[in-house]
Amino acid sequence: MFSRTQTILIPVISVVLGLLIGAVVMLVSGYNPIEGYSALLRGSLGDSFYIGETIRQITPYIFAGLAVAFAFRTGLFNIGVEGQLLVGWIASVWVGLAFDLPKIIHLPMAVLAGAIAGALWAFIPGLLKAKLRVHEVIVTIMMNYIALHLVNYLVRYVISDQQNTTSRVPESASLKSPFFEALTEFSTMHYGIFLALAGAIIYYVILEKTSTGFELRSVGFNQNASQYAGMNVNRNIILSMVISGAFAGLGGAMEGLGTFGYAFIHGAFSGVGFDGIAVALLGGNVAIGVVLAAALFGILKQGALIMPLQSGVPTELVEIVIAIIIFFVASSYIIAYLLQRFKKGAQ
Amino acid sequence: MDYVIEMLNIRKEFPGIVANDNITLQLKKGEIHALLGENGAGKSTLMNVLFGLYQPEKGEIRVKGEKVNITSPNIANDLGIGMVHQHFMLVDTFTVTENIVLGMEPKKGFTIDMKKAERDVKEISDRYGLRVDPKAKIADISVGMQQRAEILKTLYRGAEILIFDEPTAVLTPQEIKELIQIFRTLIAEGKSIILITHKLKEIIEVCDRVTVIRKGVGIDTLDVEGATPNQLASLMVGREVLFRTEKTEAEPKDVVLQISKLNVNDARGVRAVRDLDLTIRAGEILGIAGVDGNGQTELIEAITGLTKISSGSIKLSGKELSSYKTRKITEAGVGHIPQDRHKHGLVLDFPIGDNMVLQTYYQRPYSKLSMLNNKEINKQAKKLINEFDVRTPSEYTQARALSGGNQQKAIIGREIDRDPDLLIAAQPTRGLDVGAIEFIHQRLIDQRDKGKAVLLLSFELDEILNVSDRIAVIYEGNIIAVVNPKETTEQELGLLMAGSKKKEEGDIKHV
Amino acid sequence: ACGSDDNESSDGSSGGGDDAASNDFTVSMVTDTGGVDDKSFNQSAWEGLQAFGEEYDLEEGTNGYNYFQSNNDADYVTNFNTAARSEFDLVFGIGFLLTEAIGQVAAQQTDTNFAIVDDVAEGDNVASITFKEHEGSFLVGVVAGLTTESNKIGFIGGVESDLINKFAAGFQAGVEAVNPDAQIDIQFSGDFNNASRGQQMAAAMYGSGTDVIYHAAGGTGNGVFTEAKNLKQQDPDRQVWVIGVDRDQAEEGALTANGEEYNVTLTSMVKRVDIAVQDISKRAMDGDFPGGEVIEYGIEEGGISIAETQDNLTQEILDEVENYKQQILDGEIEVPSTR
Amino acid sequence: MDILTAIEILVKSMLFASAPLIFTALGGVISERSGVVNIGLEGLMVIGAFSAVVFNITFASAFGAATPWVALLIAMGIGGLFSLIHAVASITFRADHVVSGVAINFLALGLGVYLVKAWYGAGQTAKIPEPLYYQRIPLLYDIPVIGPILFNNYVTSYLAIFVAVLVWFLLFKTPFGLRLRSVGEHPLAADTMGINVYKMRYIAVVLSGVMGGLGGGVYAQTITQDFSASTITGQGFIALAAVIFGKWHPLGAMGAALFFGLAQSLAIIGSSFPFLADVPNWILLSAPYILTILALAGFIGRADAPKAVGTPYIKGKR
Ligand SMILES: Nc1ncnc2c1ncn2[C@@H]1O[C@H](COP(=O)(O)OP(=O)(O)OP(=O)(O)O)[C@@H](O)[C@H]1O
Ligand SMILES: Nc1ncnc2c1ncn2[C@@H]1O[C@H](COP(=O)(O)OP(=O)(O)OP(=O)(O)O)[C@@H](O)[C@H]1O
Ligand SMILES: [Mg+2]
Ligand SMILES: [Mg+2]
Repeated sequence: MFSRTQTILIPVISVVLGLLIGAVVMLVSGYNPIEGYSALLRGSLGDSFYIGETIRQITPYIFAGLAVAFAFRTGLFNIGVEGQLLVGWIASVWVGLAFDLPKIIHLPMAVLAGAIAGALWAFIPGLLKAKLRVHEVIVTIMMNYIALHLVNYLVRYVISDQQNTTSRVPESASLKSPFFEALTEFSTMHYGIFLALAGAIIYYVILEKTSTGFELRSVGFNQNASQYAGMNVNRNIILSMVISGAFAGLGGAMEGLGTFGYAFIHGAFSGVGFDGIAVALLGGNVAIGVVLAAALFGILKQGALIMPLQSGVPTELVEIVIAIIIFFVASSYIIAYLLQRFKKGAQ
Repeated sequence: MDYVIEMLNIRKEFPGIVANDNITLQLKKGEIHALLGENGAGKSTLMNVLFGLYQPEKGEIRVKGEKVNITSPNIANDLGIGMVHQHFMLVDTFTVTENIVLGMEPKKGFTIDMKKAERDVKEISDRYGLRVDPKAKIADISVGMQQRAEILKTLYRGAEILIFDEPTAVLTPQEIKELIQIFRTLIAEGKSIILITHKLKEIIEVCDRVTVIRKGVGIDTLDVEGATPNQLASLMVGREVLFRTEKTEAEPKDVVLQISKLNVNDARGVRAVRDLDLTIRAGEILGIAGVDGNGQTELIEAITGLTKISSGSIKLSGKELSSYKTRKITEAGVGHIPQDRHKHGLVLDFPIGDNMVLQTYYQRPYSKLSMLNNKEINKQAKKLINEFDVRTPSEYTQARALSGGNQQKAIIGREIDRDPDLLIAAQPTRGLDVGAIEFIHQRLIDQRDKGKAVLLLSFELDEILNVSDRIAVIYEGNIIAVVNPKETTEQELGLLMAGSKKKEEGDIKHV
Repeated sequence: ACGSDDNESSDGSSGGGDDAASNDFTVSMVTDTGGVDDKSFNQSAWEGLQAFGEEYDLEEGTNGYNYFQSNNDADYVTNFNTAARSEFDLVFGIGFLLTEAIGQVAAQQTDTNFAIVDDVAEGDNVASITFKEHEGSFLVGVVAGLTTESNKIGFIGGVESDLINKFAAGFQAGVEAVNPDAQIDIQFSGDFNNASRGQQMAAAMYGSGTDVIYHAAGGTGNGVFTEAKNLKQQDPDRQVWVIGVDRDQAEEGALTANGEEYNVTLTSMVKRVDIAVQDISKRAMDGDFPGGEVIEYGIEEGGISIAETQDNLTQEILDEVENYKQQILDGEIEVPSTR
Repeated sequence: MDILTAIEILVKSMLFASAPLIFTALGGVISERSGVVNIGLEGLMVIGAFSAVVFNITFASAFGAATPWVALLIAMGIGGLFSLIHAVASITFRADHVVSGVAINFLALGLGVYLVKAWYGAGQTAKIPEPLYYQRIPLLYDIPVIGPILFNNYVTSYLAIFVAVLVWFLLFKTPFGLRLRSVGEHPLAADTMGINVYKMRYIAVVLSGVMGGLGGGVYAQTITQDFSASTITGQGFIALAAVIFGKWHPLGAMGAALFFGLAQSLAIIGSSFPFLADVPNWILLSAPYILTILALAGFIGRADAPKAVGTPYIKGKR
């Protein structure tokens, strides 16, 4: 295992190496890396507007990352975050549109609807795994596509009158923040970031501090021993998927009630759910790690938007950099090994 | 001297520990040479060095007088060295034959010549009396047959020198007898054997010489002839060892467990326990003797709620348990030391502290309003670590990092500390050294003396005879006899376990 | 908040229109997730901007004309804002997916002019550009109705939406106008980039006798061409046609069989986003930006037509197309835009 | 449409839609059988599609009709090379296999589109000049009734089935296969039998790259005929599902991929039946996925992964 300094040092080194190799790629393909990276930085943290946008981008990444991480920590692989996020999105918007209530009730209700929808969508693979031992990876992959088609149908035929988008949710169910918008020169930053951070804390508390979390982790590591110790393995598998799905659904609610304020027909997946896998793994499946990884993702992805304009570097460079960072984090063993050699050499 | 193997001044380090320090072991042709030492003394390490899995830091190895450099198991194979590992090296999903020929497959064109492979296996197994079914899947066969497959693997490769790392720890008495017979055949064929075992009686029975190591250091090599178990044990431990466990007469009181007309099916749906009746009282240890596979596992799983019963009743102090889930049964006062500590006893990736509350984490004081109280958990862990002498750097250490004996002590501590009315101990001393065994036996007896009931399941007749107050013999899912350990012998028990006396009810002394 | 002190630049101040002043004019566009080279309307719009830039000697970049690529639906608002904050005078949003975002940003960035393509958005500083796709679809429907021998015609749309239904409705009307006996099978793939499903859908249609398929399905349409080309390659005498969409898709349908060249693209319904973009840009530059207005580009405005490549069309068919085009222009035919 | 036509269409589109999935899933089977999880299949398909298309466009004039086949070889080669990254990370550097696979997916898509932009100045290539076409298989096609149904498709579709049998043979009949599987079940045991665990795993991962590259190359050259970010959109994940659905068995994975292709074409044909006219469109669109779940839940039941899958092998550690 790694020491405490290594736990901090390895991701930092990975990021640096990822950026370095990204610079080499830019150089080789004829772009100026300094220009590229400074554009990237300007486009993500350059001024209050971009900071606002970056924070807005980080918000769903945190939830998607927590969703994947939660399942992972409890021995399951949830590739279905994308689908759970979509159903959470539509459910939150639906509740936002269907009721006329004071904000203090309406907004929590709409947010909760997103969580519940995501949880239900994840309940199916959980149940199939628990009762029939059907592999959750297949079911969650398939459920993504079903969600996409179902949500498109709901937008067009149920929630709207054959429109491409639903109406905007009313103020009473909106996460939009005039305050942040004013502060960040009209960015779309909304109150969701507080929910996301709260989500990370809840994640930590559930998993590390409650007896339920103890049980979930135990089942994740060793189903047999957990059963011998009197835990209900099937119930825990389902619970784990449901909680994971709820996080994903909340990510959708952030989009539905915050970023967009409505739902619309998707021609393809949003990609946030798939990015969530990388966020979770990069963050080592712990709460603080997920938040930091989501921040890194948000910064890179947001900065990438402006990079082609200001430096000509294609946005895809960012994907390459992310991939390399993930490789180094994954290969932390070799970094730790080299660090040790280095230390010994220094002495 | 014509030594076939000489390991001279071997040193092997692992990070932070010297597993072998200047050990010398010399094996004569045609002898059975025992390697003796406590858990963690470095026996397996030394043999893994010989087999090419580990590279020694110092020392030299000679095979038939010639210096060799064994850098991989391949080279060991080429030199005629074969090893039957402590933990079997078999691929569960492969057949016996596939496991044996793996890496040296007979070929027909591009394909494996499975026919020839099976013939070869059959031929060797006939020659040495190693009964196996060449076509059976490893997962489907008994531990004994798995071990014979392991031996066949080495013979198939033409091994002249065979290393056996604790081969008897997992075998039933009958299988051990067969194995000893096999040893003799192998020796008669001109092969030489190194045998690791914790059972001193076995050493005295079959071995010619013995090398004793303690904490990684070679202590002595001596002829077995004339040596006594006590002498060997004190060499190994470094102090005097009393053999008999101190035990007073049992004073059985109320009935704790009452099983009647119990029927249980196994995982495949075949009836494994039939119309079984059994009674255990407070203040006694009931030993269950039987050949593996006669329904012992299913019986225990039924009592602990891990398997649904087909019919019958299980009562704990008068309360019917059979419809309860495992947790309720645990709460009702049943403790369980499972047979397979890695698979069922511990969450190896959890710290040892969390493992100490694996059944009680949700109860006060470990949890309040669903919130864990880590301070209390670790306090409890520390207490058990001290009380049960679990050797671990701290309560935060992963359970995986502990040695088998210490893992077992942790489980026993956890179960006994809950002070259950009925403690089920399934093979609690498997693979442990004499010191650890003594410790665990003493704990079981203490529990009895506190007025609790103990159900002991073991394949070691010694253990059953020494520890139990009554012995129930299980055969084909039924208790065919209950005997008093003071009035029976190993021979008689053996016969009962084979089911031979079933019909002659009159001969059996019911207690 | 931002850029409050230099609102001179927009607001019709560059109204002069002579060349010197026009060089200050800056214009950009925000793509949808298809990207600027989607071989469809994003690409067409960008070609329009490039042509505009060339004509008025603007440089590509922050001080002339440029595009912002959206990788994700959430990027639209960011990109519009970035464009406005980079002080482009006019910002186009390409595709109906950007409607909400453009409306929102336009309300905040009142100093910048915006134009949405393919939909209608609110705001005094927003021009809405729509196309009468149904008119062009009607014309290619005429072609299909006259070309079919089996009287079975197919339509493959991507995700069902108002826009795609406009294509389907016009197409159906066109076919019915010239060939009332023909059956039209209208299907949606539910996806804009599932070429595999597109090919399977086309296989089912061609396999059951359909000989002309009109696709409005983006990347899914790739599969339609693939299937048609395969059938043609195997059996050059067989009648299999694809009608392309948005651009002249003749290139997509080219193949060689037995050493001879064929093309399965019968014609394409061309939507001249480039013309609309140039048009609006010019008007904005001239201080005549149609803020708050909806401008429809149809056949009359030169925004909709059938493709220039007409190798597979007989003179008769071309005459019929011309005839119907005239009737539409004359208002004799009102092409339906909904099904 | 009459029943024979319906069957012909079903079989045809099942075959061409499944072929890329079969190749890729076979790659997954080989890799996972050796103990290395490969969720990078998607990325390997991307890189295969990218290489095949770029090669086809660049060298069509040089190779003529042979171009698509040479392009497939190139896609296999580059797929194999690309998967070396996964091999180094997960075998030598002991990386978590899932993490490394996710990185492969990011890298492939990023690099593919980045290079297309750098080389062609557009996010999308042109159409390939030399695609693969359906072929009537001589003799077999002439068999009455079943000939036209079964034997008029891309050669690669038959190749896929043939390769599935080949992989089955390789894994279950040859010494190489026995060793490869032993490494995935119990690497330490294999090591004691003198089998080089690392070497076997390297070979398996590279083979999975070769097969994934082939799958991507086939997809691009038979179906999309160009390359862009939206060429491979989830096919690799469907192939991954086929690996598990097929219980890590080559023929099972092939069956699962065929089943998926069939379900998809059934849903398409189904929509033209009147009695299904009232079924909401989304259900028909989702039918392949729903059917897969039902099939799994209904008849397939559980399957066990190779025991050591996902665990790095560390020599000298127990
Ligand atoms: N792979 C390893 N890595 C680190 N340390 C090890 C390793 N294997 C063994 N050790 C250390 O070497 C010592 C000797 O272990 P070994 O397994 O040889 O004991 P043993 O005598 O075989 O014990 P047992 O009777 O329980 O089988 C152990 O105490 C342990 O600390
Ligand atoms: N990878 C490792 N790193 C460090 N120490 C190890 C490692 N593997 C094993 N050990 C050490 O080796 C010792 C012996 O382990 P081992 O599992 O062989 O115990 P054992 O007493 O032989 O039990 P068992 O009955 O399970 O064989 C333990 O003390 C453990 O700490
Ligand atoms: Mg040992
Ligand atoms: Mg040991």
